[in-house]
Amino acid sequence: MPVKPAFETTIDHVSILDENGGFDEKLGKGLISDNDIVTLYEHMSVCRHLDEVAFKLQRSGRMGTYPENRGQEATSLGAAYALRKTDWLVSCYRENCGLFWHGLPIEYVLLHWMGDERGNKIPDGVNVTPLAIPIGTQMLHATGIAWANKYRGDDNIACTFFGDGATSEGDFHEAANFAANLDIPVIFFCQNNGWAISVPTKIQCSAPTIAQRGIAYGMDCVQVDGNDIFAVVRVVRDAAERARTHNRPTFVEALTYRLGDHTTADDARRYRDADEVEKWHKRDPLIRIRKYMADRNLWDDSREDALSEKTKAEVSAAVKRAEEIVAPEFADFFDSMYASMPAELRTQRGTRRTSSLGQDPSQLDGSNVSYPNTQGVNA
Amino acid sequence: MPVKPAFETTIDHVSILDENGGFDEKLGKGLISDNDIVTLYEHMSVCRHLDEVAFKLQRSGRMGTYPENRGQEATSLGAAYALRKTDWLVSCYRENCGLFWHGLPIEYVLLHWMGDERGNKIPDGVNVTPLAIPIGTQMLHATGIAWANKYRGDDNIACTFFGDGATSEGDFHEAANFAANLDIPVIFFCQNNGWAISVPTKIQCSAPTIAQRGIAYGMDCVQVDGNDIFAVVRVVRDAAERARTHNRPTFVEALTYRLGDHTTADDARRYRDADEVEKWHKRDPLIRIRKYMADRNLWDDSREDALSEKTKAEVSAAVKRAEEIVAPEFADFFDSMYASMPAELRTQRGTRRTSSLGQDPSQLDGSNVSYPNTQGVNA
Amino acid sequence: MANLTLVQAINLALIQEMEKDDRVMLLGEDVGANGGVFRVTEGLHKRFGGDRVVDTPLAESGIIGTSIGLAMNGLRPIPEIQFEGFLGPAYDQITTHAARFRTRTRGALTVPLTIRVPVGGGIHAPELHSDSPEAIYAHTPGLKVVMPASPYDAKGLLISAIRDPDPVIFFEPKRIYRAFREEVPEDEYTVPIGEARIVREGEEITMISWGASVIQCMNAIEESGRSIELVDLRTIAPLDMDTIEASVRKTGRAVIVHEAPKTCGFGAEIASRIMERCFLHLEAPVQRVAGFDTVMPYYKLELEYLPDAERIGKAIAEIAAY
Amino acid sequence: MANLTLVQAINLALIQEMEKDDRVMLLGEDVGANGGVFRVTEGLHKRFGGDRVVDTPLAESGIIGTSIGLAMNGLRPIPEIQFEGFLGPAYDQITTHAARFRTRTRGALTVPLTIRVPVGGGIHAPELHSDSPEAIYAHTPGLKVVMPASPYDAKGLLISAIRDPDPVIFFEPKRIYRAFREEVPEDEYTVPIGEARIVREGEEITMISWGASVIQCMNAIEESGRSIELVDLRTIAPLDMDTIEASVRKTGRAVIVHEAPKTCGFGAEIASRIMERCFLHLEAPVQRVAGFDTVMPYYKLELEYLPDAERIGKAIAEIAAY
Ligand SMILES: Cc1ncc(C[n+]2csc(CCOP(=O)(O)OP(=O)(O)O)c2C)c(N)n1
Ligand SMILES: Cc1ncc(C[n+]2csc(CCOP(=O)(O)OP(=O)(O)O)c2C)c(N)n1
Ligand SMILES: [Mg+2]
Ligand SMILES: [Mg+2]
Repeated sequence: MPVKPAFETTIDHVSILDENGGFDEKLGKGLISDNDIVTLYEHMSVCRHLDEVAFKLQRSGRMGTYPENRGQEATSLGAAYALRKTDWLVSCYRENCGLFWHGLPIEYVLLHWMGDERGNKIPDGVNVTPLAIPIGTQMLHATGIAWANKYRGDDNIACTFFGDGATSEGDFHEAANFAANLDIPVIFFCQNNGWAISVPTKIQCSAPTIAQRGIAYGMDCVQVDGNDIFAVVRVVRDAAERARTHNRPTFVEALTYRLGDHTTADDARRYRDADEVEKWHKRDPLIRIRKYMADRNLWDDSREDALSEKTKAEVSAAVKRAEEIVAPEFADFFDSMYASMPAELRTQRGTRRTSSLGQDPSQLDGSNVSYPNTQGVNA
Repeated sequence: MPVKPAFETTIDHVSILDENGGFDEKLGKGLISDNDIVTLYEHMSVCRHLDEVAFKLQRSGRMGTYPENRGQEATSLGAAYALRKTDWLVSCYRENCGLFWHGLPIEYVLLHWMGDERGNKIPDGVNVTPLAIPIGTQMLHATGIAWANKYRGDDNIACTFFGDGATSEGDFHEAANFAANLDIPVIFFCQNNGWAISVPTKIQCSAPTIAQRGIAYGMDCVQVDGNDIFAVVRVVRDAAERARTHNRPTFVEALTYRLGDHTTADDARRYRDADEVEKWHKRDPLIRIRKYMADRNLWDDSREDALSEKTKAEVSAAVKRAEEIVAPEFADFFDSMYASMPAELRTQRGTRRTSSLGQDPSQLDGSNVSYPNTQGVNA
Repeated sequence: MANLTLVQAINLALIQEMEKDDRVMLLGEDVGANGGVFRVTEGLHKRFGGDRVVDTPLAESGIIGTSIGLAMNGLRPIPEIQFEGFLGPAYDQITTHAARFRTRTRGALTVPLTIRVPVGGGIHAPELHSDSPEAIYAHTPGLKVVMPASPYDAKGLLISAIRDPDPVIFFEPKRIYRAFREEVPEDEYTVPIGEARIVREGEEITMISWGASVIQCMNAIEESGRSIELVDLRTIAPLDMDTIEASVRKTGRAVIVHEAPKTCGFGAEIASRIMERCFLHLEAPVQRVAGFDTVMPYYKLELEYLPDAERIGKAIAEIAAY
Repeated sequence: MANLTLVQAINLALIQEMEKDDRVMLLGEDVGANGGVFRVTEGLHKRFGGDRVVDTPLAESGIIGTSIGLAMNGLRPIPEIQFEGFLGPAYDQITTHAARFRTRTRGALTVPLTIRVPVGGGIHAPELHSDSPEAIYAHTPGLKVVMPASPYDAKGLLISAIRDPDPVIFFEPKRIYRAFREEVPEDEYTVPIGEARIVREGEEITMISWGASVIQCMNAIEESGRSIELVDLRTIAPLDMDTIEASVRKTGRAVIVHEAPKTCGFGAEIASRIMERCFLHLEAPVQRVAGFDTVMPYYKLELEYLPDAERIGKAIAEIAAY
């Protein structure tokens, strides 16, 4: 047969709790207990409030650039909920909700955006990597981390988060290709939020779905409603199972939306329409869960009020911890450069100078130096 | 519907002239005239003989590392035949046959492997780029070249060639993604010859086909028998039409095989079985065409003998031209660095020195320099 | 003649060159409707349309690699890399291809390309938004590397870069994007690539710098009250050694100031050349006031990292006393 | 004690460290069944199996990026990049991640990684198989850069690199992979990273080099008949400045020899440091005998490009006469 099919495939789109409150019992039953959905909702509310507070902190000069997560809380949280604490989360910068669930204290994220490396000094036993600034680069680390787990023969896996734009980077391709061809237990979780700063998704991927990126690697791939935490939990559980038992990676495309600006340095009104934003406000994952809980008498206004008090307290405590940390010192950016500090670096640290006469004032002995200000060489 | 298909697709495998001489009239009729198939066969024979000669040149120290093309002649030739001379071929290093057909004189390829940049000094009007040594990097140039054609509004396109291994590089991904999302008229032609030096294709792509790499970009993709020049011509014609009229790229996977070592520096017996090679010898594209021509009384032994005389003459003439070129000079690697040479470079070129006293002997005036040999500073 | 910021001067240069030559086109991340994250390409998408001002996929190697193809095939692309910290993914295309095509093909294929890149620290930005990699590219034969320190030079140098037949990396010091304004002629003019500028003359010490550090030098010089000759390189590669040599032969003392880490920073090349060319005129070892040999710290400490008037002033005092 | 080539010495070091520590694993292109294109990993795949000696997809950023993850999660990966010309695609992962994780996380996550890379010219190879990018990585805080010039040092330095808690780029000068043999102890030993070696002592001139150029220096020194102290850096970063300083204070004259282009080559850093530390002891400007500021030519002309005994000899004669 001169023309015969060489390959055929289909990609599923999964949805359980839709924006009108419709719930698919078949897929959704028992997936998340009533207790847990409440806890998850409370957790999401904290992140939502954190965005508000962080935004104000930035505007009042108490924090640098900050990327709101607003609207995307269900994605990383659903994934984290479906995984084990011993699994690794390798994230970008819009996954606060999942990272906190996995054990990262809130103040770490604040410190990061406050320009303080101590926000990356992940506590022992919390299996997350620091926020990744260079887009697309962290998926390779996730692949390597998961590979090390497989090498040691434990059954922990890694899940890496990234945006639609990140799938345009070569590093994404290499990470997915390594994972698929070397059988590495990692989940590639794409948060397709419609935009990469001002660039719409179609410039990053003009295919009908981003999920089909995975087909290139012979990887299982699936598209999910990212604002539906039930659906996210479902697909990530399946992916985790596949990884744990068969070392097979999965590509997950979660359809979601960034309700805020790209970061506090951005003004999204320059490039996107208000009605698009409006449309997605209706799909807000928090609204959806609230309706789900209300329908089942798990939630009411009084509980909501109580929660918002609790949330405020939790967030402001975290802000307090972040702002009360002792100021970093000059020496701090030297002391973690190497396990043992090279001589030249020690000199630079000790003298605060790179110039040779400043580093070795003995060369000036005899000559009298009159400094423009009162401080001495080693000041 | 909670689980609904988000995407479905099929990829075709195209074959016209199979290894047993079977020919599909429906697809193949009128595709290549009797005259042309003879000419194409003669052209392939020249390349085949060139490999033999080049191999000997390398072994006898008259040429550096050389990569045989043996077994893959039909792929690049079929593509070049299906394109216009005004289109661009952006190749790797295993496409001699297509490059020569497109107008590159044979001695250019010889000079390249003889360690002479003049082998890259492409004659005016020949739209090919020089052989690309860094794997996977040239597809981006093809995309840019085709983009420029589109920008100017002419309908010339580009076709870029690369191996199965090259599809693992991030640059391949970025090139395909740019082409698909920005509607650029370029053809991605993958020569899947089963190996990347010693690494089998499944380590580069564990998916059922490499063709499906194109699905990631929503690109048309097709798999073709790369040792069947009719099938190659067919799919590249279709791809070219798609590019010229709709600015849409196509991904073509041509299944072929490298019958020789990776290069003259390689010994393929270290990593692959003799019977695999045997199997592919039977699929040799030249044997196949010879049978096709014989069945149609277009070819016989006497013509074969005449051809081999002609071939020998043509190749040895090219070798002669390559070997008789004047030796390159020291200054040559300075003179094309910039359109106008910076001062320091001019000094280095003039004095053949980087050291300051060698560059400016006036600093030594008075002092007597006794050089270890008879030559002076500017020797 | 208008009073412009560095951002406005670059924007003006882009407009004028695009008006003049329709082979000139822009591509990069967010350069279109958004006008670039620093608004350098503000209004260009509207003015010249989506074919000449192109928002690309988020892929730096793709941006530079396709630009190489565009340039080889007759256009004058001006790709933007959003921050110098994201040049990394494009490093291979820049160094193995953009820099090599002319000589690799003995002139048959050339790459007239201008890569615009915001550079340097001091703006309170996140990680990898504050580095200074100029020495990396100065060590790459086949490239030209430019870094203006003023709006006037920015416009004139950018026009020269766009018209240059070879690849130019045009670094834009983001710390001074809007730090001050300067009279910038409306009409077209060029500042030649490869010529340093004497910012102020002096007899005692020669100070050499580029980019945003030039202002730090000015402040230090004023505080010092000494007669110091300040040389703004403007072009890093090719280096204008004649201007430096003439100055150092006069002063006998030289201080180099840059943000990049000291070790293998471009200051090392300048110091070596000064020694090579002015050995008998040197009255003190050439001093390098540079970034420390550490990773650029997050912003809480970035001002401790960057050479400032105080550190420069100390070096001045020391070399003067030597 | 066996008489080994540099290739054999590296192979031996790999075997011994893999025997000793099962966290050590190799990955790269053709490192498995094929034993590497230079046969450096010959026999290791058979001996340690496919889980510890892994043929990867053809993707350098992937090789380094996954190695970073492997290292952060407790292993000791030794990725091979097949030629230095193909480090480019991995440049971003090396400089933005491998070099930064320890300080970025204030020590919480570290990257004990040894990147093996054949380096340099002189073997008649195709384009991009003959470069010398060591200065690029020496300008990257957070990395260590090593380049042995002998089989003995190769084994000892590689073992140190593998055990080092920080990322090390281990450059292997391919021109001397098999150029000569040397007694290499069978038992394990280390050569510390950061310590240069005095190859031969001398009084008149200090010559500093590394990698394959060290032999060119030896030849030139013998031809010159002068008393020249030859320092083989062995480690480029961190630089062993004390050894250099002690020697130059004694000789007052220094010549640096390397294959990389002169401008911003590592010679510039050494020359500057010598001036900074030995200013009053210098009797002549430090000389740099280096590659020219051009792209490394194809092999017909590569010997014209590389510093050889003749060019070095001229520099010796000149600096001696100064
Ligand atoms: C390598 C690199 N290039 C460019 C940038 C600048 N940048 C920061 S975020 C961003 C867009 C990312 O879009 P996406 O991946 O969709 O993630 P999102 O912000 O939408 O969550 C860009 C271009 C960067 N941080 N890293
Ligand atoms: C970026 C880069 N990495 C590694 C190499 C070394 N190398 C040369 S050819 C080759 C294999 C290429 O395989 P493939 O793409 O399948 O092409 P083929 O040789 O099979 O035609 C490798 C790894 C290179 N030239 N460039
Ligand atoms: Mg996005
Ligand atoms: Mg192949």
